[in-house]
Amino acid sequence: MAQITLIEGVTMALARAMEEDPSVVVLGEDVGVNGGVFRATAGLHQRFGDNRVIDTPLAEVMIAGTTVGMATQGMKPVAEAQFCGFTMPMIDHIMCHAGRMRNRTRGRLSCPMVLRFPSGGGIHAPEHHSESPEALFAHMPGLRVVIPSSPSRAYGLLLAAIRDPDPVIFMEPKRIYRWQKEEVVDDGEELPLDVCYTLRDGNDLTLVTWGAMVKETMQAADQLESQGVSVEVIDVATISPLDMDTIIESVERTGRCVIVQEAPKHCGVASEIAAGLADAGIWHLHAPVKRVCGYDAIMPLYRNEMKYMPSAKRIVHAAQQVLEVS
Amino acid sequence: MAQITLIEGVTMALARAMEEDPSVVVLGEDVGVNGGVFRATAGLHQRFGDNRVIDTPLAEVMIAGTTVGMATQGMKPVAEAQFCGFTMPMIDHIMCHAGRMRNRTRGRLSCPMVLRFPSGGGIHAPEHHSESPEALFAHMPGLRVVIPSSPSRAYGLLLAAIRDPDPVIFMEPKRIYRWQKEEVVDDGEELPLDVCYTLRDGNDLTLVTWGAMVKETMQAADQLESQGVSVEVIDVATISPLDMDTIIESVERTGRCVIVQEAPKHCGVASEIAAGLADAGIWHLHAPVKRVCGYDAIMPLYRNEMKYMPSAKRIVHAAQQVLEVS
Amino acid sequence: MAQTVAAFKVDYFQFLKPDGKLVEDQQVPALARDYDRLVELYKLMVLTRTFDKKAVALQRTGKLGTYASCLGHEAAHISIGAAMREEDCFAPMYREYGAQFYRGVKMSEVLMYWGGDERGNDFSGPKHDFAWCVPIATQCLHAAGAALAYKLRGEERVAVSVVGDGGSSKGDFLEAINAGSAWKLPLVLVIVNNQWAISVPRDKQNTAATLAQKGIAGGLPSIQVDGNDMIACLWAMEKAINAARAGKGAFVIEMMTYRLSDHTTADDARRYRPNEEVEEAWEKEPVKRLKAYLIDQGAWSEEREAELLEECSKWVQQAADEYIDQVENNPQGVTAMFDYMFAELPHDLEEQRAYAEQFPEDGGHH
Amino acid sequence: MAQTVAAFKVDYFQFLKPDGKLVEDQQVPALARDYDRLVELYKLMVLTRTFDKKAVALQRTGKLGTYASCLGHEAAHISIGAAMREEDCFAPMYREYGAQFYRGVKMSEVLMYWGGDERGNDFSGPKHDFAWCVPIATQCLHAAGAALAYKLRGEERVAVSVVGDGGSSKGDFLEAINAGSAWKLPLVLVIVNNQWAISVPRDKQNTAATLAQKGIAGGLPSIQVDGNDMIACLWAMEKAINAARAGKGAFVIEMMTYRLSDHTTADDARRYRPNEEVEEAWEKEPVKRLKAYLIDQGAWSEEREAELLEECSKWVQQAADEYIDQVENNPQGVTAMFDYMFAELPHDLEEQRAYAEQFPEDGGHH
Ligand SMILES: Cc1ncc(C[n+]2csc(CCOP(=O)(O)OP(=O)(O)O)c2C)c(N)n1
Ligand SMILES: Cc1ncc(C[n+]2csc(CCOP(=O)(O)OP(=O)(O)O)c2C)c(N)n1
Ligand SMILES: [Mg+2]
Ligand SMILES: [Mg+2]
Repeated sequence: MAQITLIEGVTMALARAMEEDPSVVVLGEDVGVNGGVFRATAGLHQRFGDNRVIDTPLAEVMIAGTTVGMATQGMKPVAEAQFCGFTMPMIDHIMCHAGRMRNRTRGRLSCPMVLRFPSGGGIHAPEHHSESPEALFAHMPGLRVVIPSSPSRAYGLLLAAIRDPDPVIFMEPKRIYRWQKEEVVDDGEELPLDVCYTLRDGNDLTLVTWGAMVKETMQAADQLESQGVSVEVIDVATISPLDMDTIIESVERTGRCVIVQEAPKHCGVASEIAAGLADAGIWHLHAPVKRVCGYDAIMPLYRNEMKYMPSAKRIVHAAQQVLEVS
Repeated sequence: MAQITLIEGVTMALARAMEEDPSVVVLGEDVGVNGGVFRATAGLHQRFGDNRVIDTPLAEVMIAGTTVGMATQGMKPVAEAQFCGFTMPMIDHIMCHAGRMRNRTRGRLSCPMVLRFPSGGGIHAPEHHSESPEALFAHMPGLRVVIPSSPSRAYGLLLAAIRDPDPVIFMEPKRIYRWQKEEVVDDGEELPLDVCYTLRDGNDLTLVTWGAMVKETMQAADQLESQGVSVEVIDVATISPLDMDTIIESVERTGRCVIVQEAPKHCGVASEIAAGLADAGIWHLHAPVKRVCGYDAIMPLYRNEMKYMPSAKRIVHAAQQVLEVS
Repeated sequence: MAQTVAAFKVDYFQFLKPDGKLVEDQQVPALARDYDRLVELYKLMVLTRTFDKKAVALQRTGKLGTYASCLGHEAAHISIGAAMREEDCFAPMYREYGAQFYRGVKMSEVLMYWGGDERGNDFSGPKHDFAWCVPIATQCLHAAGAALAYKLRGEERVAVSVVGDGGSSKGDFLEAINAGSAWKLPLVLVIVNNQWAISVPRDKQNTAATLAQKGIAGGLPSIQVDGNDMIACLWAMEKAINAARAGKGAFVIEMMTYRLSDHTTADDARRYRPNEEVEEAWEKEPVKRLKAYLIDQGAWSEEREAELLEECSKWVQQAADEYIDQVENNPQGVTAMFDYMFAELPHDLEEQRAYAEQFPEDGGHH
Repeated sequence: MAQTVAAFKVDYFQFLKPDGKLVEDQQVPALARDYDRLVELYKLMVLTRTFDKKAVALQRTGKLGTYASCLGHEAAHISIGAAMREEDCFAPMYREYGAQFYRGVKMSEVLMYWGGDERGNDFSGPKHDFAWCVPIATQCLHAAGAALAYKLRGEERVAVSVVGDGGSSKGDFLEAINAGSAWKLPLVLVIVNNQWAISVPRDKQNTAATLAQKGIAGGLPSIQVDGNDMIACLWAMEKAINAARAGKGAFVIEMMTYRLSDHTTADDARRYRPNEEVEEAWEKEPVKRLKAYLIDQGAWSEEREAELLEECSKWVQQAADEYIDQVENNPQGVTAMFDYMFAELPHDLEEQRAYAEQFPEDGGHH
């Protein structure tokens, strides 16, 4: 049984899904012979050929639009956007068609597609390669939005996303593509697309995060533990639909919550979670709900990009603020 | 002094801005001879001619991209998207360029443009004519997002938006385009782009809203007042940057807050406001913060669209929930 | 060295002149002598026009929402439906009822849609056809995707999409041409050039001689036809579809017609276009033209016309009644907006659905 | 009636053959005899190539981020800069350093940009030029907007944009052609066709004979030139810019060249393209070609070449030193990310800026 990285989990799930269902096709820029700029589709073209692994012209609107079209006609296309920034031209087809096809036609047509792309910063890449647009997609009805943060979750959630009869936005935290290795059995077992994962149990404080921020959040949890604080860490994993129950249940025990996100703060997913706590979770709160986020500024070019993103230090700082309150 | 409607306030501000600054041009589909499908630009073509009021080809990406281009070269373009749904293809240029031009070039270039469009539902229009995408734009750094809800605010805020040296998304609540008339003096006075407006003072409950939902929210406030509840109503007006101070100051007095938005609930602006309360406002809260929102579903075609949107009844229902808590 | 590396042209085809006579100076397609077929098509043109008039009347009396008329487009639209097979896929914009009627969509379903009821989109036409598409030109890429699906599966099916003169400026249409070219797709893209995009005249879309030549960007065969000439339209559509089905790739047809009505019932075209232009256009309109030809050929008569008109009125009235009955006596409930969002309702929507059920009549019907 | 309503062609121009000889069978432009000018351009080609090599080396040694090489594109790029006036506006994609150097952008500024420092975008070139543009083809519409601004103000200025063979598939480019056509803009759109879009070969973008013919969609004059022939490139650019400046509207030029390098330093082209193809392309590359011609004409010599190379190395080293000095000794602080977001900092960013100042070293430099 192999120890694999997150991105290898992606590749493994793609291969598995293509193997088991001939209607699954992969398309995008450079996904063919080149195997994708991050190698997520490495080997697939060789194995499944031109009709299953399709290098597209350089045209994101076209990729999104034809993916929607294919999905309505019995295919299960898995489209890749090369980087997060290049999903912006795709939003029209995703929002106006993918998320609406089933509802618009009262179920006559559906749109079982996946749009997957590497997201987030921290890999020294040029401008527009470092965005975290999950909140945009999460605000659009009719979509599932999923972000794995480990090799096994990449495998299980992507398999579920491809098999799902409705459109799924699958965001891959590129900064941790090769961070950790994990044993993952290629057994075709999928993971549910509507639950959070508790990565660590604790009683004093709940840290909620997703994607690459799991790394800094776990570091912060370690530091806090070493100061005697018992920290629970939750990986949201599926942003839409959001599993607030798990989060509220945790805060019921800890009374304190800090939410960590890499994206800009204003109208981000962290705000949705905090809002959920301000409603159904309010009686459990012993302290303000803090959000540690990317700034409402543009992710800087690489020399300063790490200054933009929440660090373990910033997370610990916020944690201490909410722990101070008695 | 004329009693004018909200949309007339828009037209008046456009004319004023064009009069005082020759670099202001208006462009969009049907904005010329036709005066816009809602008549927002009525009379402008006749008055300012072909070079100032430009009918564009039917191409939203082009409208957005050329608007950005013009804005960097000394013009102050005011682009119209014909309906909210048709801003989706514009998002790429708005997010990746309009909001970034100044920062990207360390101030060498800037992008003083306005993108204005009618938004929201309730006018019996076809699909894609009824969206409320403010949360999407509010999540994008580098933009101001403004929504007037009265004739005078339409006039004052649009003037400020056009004069502002940075890009502004100006969303016009089309359902109340002709709801109320107000005396507005065409005196060129602008309104600030970073404050909320308190429409009504009260001590028991704070209702926060913006755009066309002001209508239902004021109705709900009337009903609550008749039940003896003293209601404060805040019109957010500027979504980015958000004036949380005014809201928190109000909740400090009332201890209770219901936020009303027409857009889908998940990751909407209401969640941002609730999150702000869960942080800086937490000690003032005597009850859960409730959000009364559009559902996380597609705005139905017109026969059921009013069932989608928050009604005074739903607002009162939520208000009663938070008032019940002692 | 200057060397011509590529040369192109756009040809214009017309077989039936505005006066109902065939052009003399060339061969006309056999189709022109297939009177049975032409009579069938003519009948559908008349039915479509009767329907259109009724729909506008329903809107004027508050029984229908905004409606986009197809007045003047009957030859263009119906030729599209007539050239397609059931298993082909149609991706319409919003006013091609003629094409859809041919494919089995019911008049009452069209009314349901414009009457603000999503059930109109769950129509009796081919189940794989796309719904009406409001975001202009996006449908062209959906058709390209459908065509790609058929090609990948080795099916002999063709996808057909329609765009307007306005919509032909949009990147989606241009990218669909490129997709058709890159993947040699079984795809036919029809530009129904009715000279106006709401208030914006054709000349403001661009200064090129034709819109058909956009197909040249992808090296696609690109022609222009008289869009009021049913024979030319159908001949061109069959040529394009046959080529596409035979694996020869995509095709672009520009049909030159005229929007005789307002853009929609929400529009008032008198604000921006001269009445003389409209009057002139009436001289060239497609229904009168085919009728004159058929009568000339002895294939049609005023008596049959009178009968037909009566029948059409009856069918249209039936459709209107059906529509009104459905929306009034069997309306969609508040929960309908949740029930088709996903194959299986996620937990958050389940909650919202339960909440919405507490406010079933809320907001009401305006 | 079948009638040809529009006819088009795409011509290909080459004046200087790969072997450095002029073509015989036709007139060459006067430019071919302007040795002083050609020598100046040649020198910039050599400088650009020296710079490029250095930039790749800096990346390999960890002193620069991902870098997009311009190896092989020197004639195409520099001709663009050379044909423009200061007051014209350039909207680059990302690898046209040659054009930018001509316009006054400093080598150290290019390094700053790829070195992850926004100050590289506040360059010494014309203040109204656009910054490097990562979202492919969007720059074409910015150029169209600039051209519209100049036209509306009655200024005799031209906007020039560049797109790749890959980028030419994107709606933005196609809509820019349409905008240029609709508004008869002073706009020159250059397709630098280097045969590859990362790993995707030209043939997969579409099956059309040329990319230039995309201009035909808008009825624009559209030509192809040998993009490794400085004389042809500059002649075409001047022709297009003159026409645009004279109010004759927009122009499309496809320059046929080859990407001799990997796509960027993050790419490994050996994974997807045969070495023989690259070797063949080296036979046609632009620098060697112009050098052979100039030596042949007695306008250049190996001695001057040696001197030039030495000078170039020196200048490039200076630029590298300047760059390293700036980013190491005068780095941007944590607050820089706030200070240029708006003309005036809104209250929310003021708060965030103050907070960020508490974590000035946070995250650090990876
Ligand atoms: C993307 C988009 N932008 C704008 C609109 C609003 N709109 C609806 S129809 C129309 C004009 C369409 O003109 P054309 O393409 O010529 O088709 P026609 O209506 O003439 O058949 C416009 C601008 C829309 N539906 N979609
Ligand atoms: C909208 C967008 N999609 C994808 C990318 C990623 N990307 C960067 S360069 C490139 C290939 C560009 O090829 P081409 O247009 O031929 O230009 P070249 O690099 O060959 O000069 C791609 C796909 C991007 N930068 N922008
Ligand atoms: Mg039209
Ligand atoms: Mg290329």
